[in-house]
Amino acid sequence: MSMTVDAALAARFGLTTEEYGKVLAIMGRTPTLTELGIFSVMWSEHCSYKSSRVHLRTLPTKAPWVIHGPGENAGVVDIGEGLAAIFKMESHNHPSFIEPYQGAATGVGGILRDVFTMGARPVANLNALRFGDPAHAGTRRVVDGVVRGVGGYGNCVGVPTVGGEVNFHRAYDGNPLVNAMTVGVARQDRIFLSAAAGVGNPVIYVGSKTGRDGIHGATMSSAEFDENAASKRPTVQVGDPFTEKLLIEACLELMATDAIVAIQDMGAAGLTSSAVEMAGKGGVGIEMNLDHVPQRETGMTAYEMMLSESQERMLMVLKPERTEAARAIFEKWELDFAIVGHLTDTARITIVHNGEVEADIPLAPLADEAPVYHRPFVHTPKPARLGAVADPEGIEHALLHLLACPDLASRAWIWNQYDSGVGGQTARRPGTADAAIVRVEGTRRGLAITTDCTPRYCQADPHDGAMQAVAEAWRNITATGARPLAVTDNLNFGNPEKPEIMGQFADAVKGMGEACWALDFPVVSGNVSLYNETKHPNGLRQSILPTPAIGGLGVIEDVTKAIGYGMPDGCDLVLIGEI
Amino acid sequence: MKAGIVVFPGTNRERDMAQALRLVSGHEPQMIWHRETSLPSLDLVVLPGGFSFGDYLRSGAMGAHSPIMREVKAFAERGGHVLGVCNGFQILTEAQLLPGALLRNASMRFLSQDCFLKVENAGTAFTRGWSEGALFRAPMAHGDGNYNATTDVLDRLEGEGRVAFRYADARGNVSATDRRSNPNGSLRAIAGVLSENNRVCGLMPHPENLVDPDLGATDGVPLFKSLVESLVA
Amino acid sequence: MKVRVNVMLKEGVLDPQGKAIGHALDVLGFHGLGEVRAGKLIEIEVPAQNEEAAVEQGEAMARELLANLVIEDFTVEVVS
Amino acid sequence: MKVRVNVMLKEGVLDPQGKAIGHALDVLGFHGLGEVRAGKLIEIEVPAQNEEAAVEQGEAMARELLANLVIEDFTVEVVS
Ligand SMILES: Nc1ncnc2c1ncn2[C@@H]1O[C@H](COP(=O)(O)OP(=O)(O)O)[C@@H](O)[C@H]1O
Repeated sequence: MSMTVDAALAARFGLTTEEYGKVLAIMGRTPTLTELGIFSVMWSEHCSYKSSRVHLRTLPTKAPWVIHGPGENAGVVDIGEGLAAIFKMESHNHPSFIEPYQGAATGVGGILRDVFTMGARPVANLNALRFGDPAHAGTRRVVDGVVRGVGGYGNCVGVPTVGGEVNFHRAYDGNPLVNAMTVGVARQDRIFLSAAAGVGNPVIYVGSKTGRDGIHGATMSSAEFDENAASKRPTVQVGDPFTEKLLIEACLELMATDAIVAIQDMGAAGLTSSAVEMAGKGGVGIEMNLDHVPQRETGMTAYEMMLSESQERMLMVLKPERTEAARAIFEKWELDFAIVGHLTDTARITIVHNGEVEADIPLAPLADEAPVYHRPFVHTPKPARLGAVADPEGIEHALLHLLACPDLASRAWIWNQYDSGVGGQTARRPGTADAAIVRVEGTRRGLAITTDCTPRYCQADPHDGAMQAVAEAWRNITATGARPLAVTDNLNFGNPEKPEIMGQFADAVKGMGEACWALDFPVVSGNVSLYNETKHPNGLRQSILPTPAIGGLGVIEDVTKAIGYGMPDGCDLVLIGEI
Repeated sequence: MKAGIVVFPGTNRERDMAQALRLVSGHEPQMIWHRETSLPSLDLVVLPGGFSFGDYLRSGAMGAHSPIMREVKAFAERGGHVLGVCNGFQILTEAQLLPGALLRNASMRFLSQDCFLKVENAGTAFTRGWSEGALFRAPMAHGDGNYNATTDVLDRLEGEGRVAFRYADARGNVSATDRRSNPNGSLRAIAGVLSENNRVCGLMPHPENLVDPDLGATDGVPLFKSLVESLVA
Repeated sequence: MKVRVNVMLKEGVLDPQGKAIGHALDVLGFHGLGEVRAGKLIEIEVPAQNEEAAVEQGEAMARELLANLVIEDFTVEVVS
Repeated sequence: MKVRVNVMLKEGVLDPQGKAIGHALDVLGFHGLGEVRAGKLIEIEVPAQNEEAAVEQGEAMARELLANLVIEDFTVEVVS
């Protein structure tokens, strides 16, 4: 494709005419290709939350036990004894449709980095999955690949996968949902943030080398799926859990020292978003020379390096006098370590490659003038009340029918492929309690963790369905004897430019917020995935069911008191609540 | 008992193993980095589970070539006790400290589930805490646990009492062809084997994950109790 | 007839296996190696009358199952 | 020079992967297949002056690391 920078290329990068106009105004000239790439990923739905931000602002995010709410790489809550749980959920929906194994695997890798980048050792993974109709031709491939991918990555890095959920519905035939959640534990006095500081401090790149993986992944994951999805395939990223494991250990080893000023993983839009966010949050400038970036392929351009989504990489700002000690740690773990730039007082991001300035953008307008949309929406009509339910088959048949239905049948075939015990702290594994329980190493406390959402409730009534998802997460935690603390979420919806989809989104966020307020169960992190729909060959676009997945976390002071759902002989069954 | 745990890049059950050794022996084990070229004075060397070097070529193949393995071999030749669990077992076979090889599970899938092990030889430092034929539960978590060796080797192992553990069902019945009790497809349902001098032992399942009463089960304790009783000088 | 299907990751796709193997070989003393790439091979007895048909069958199987064309390339050869 | 090391399970060692692939191919409609065996191939750029030396290097690497001779056989060929 032609790479001359103009409105047409901007449109192909996913920027609207108005957005491109803003770019021109900020730059005062035609941007370079690399600059256009940076704007397009930073202003993508994925990175800028431009359709969702106005709604997300309404969610409760504070409580006395919340240490960091949304805005950091993951949410942080106080779990007692000077410790904190750090957790978040993130989607990898589109990549998992294109290449189920690698899509799911790199999804797990990405959420792990969000958590250990803050200083936490990851102690639990969960996965909330939605697949197409089991009878649909493509479903088997996706289910098999996704489950293998989640397991392949999590098992190798040695983080136990302790829970999750699975639904099947034809609305997900061409657009499965893979939402991965990681929980980590850190000392409260050793939590690492991403705001850079200290003009002149070195900017360090660590981890794997950069290749041409997933260029424009961030804009692609915001673009609707269509039958051309196949042609986007070369952008698939391959995960390397072994390198991630080394990265976890090396980062935690470095974090035990006082070398780090700021740290950020390279997620969607890799170097671009990590550099922009670190410098932007810290109110400083950043200059990077891409000649120093460890590269896997030859002849990479600045544009390619800035947009690459190669996995298992991190960017850090170090105290200059600690740089060599840090290098020794990364060399011990046989990871790349390169000084790629330094902080400046220009409040700009400046990218140099082969002696040329390839990008030079003022950071404040890049962030402040990012588009925010109040998209029009219409509410989902309230469903009619259910009348009397006919009983055509008798209660025994109905029960068998329910037990055999894909949404209720045993999930053992999934969790038997996930190592749920590694780490030696798993007190309640999948299939044994309403929430998984993982003991906090060195204490008697446990974390109770669950993911919940019933998409067909949300389809019928997005507001009440989302409330119900929060309430279910809360109930699952309390049912084990733990005290619910906070939630993370993964809001998966269709195309926000359609008023009825935007209505689902707005109402679901409202319902979630109301439930969280009522239960004192704040939202401390989350992720939004929009444009989840499939274009069929006949031109019809089908949206997924509205799926606001909730990840809940609670704490129990003594794991030996945790309650599961196995019923020992000789017990009585008691029903509590209204019938 | 002075125990050392070898840590390879990609090892991930070293903390589990340390917790078990600490709990049962009361002593903190030493962590030994794979690039070390000498071992401290130890009663027991443990190779824990994980994915050494990603297990990208064959499970345990690259780990077996790490510098520390020369020392582990010398330690074994001097009559030292070596325990390999899961990836540790795979490394011991790749390093030819134990016979046979561990192939991909017959189901071609990673298996994470509880299994039952039958103690076939209760006369070793690893097993004397059990009686012969005892049955215990242990979680397995592996993709390559399908024990394989030539018929000659298998016959020899059996003849010399070097099959330490076999997979069994909850009542103790052993059947190599029963995929429920022997899910990875191991020949003769072998789950763990011993070296000629009975001082090197490898097994696939994870007794170290069942030692803490606070986590609900203690089925793996006898392994560590046996070692402590045998090796405390 | 027996065909062999060789499956390799596409150029440019990260090959963690090849990377790790190359590294291990270097540690073992095989220095100066260039790129190392890992792949799969599958040998199949096919019911074909001639080489052409055998290769065609091999290719069809590779496309349908043996190779993941999103990230992998394949070649087919007759071995006997 | 580039060598290719082909690693296969020895005759007589059960090959669960080959068996699974054969079964999957049959389900996909490829009937009448005989034995299916799965192996690995590793391509390596070696610093050799001639084919003989390249093959020798490939064999040394196979013996040391790439193949587990307890269960696997290998062959080495020069590919370019
Ligand atoms: N994708 C998955 N990964 C791991 N565990 C899962 C997954 N899906 C379901 N589970 C586990 O299976 C059990 C039953 O799941 P589910 O029917 O959703 O439970 P509930 O309705 O009690 O929340 C739970 O322990 C859950 O964590």
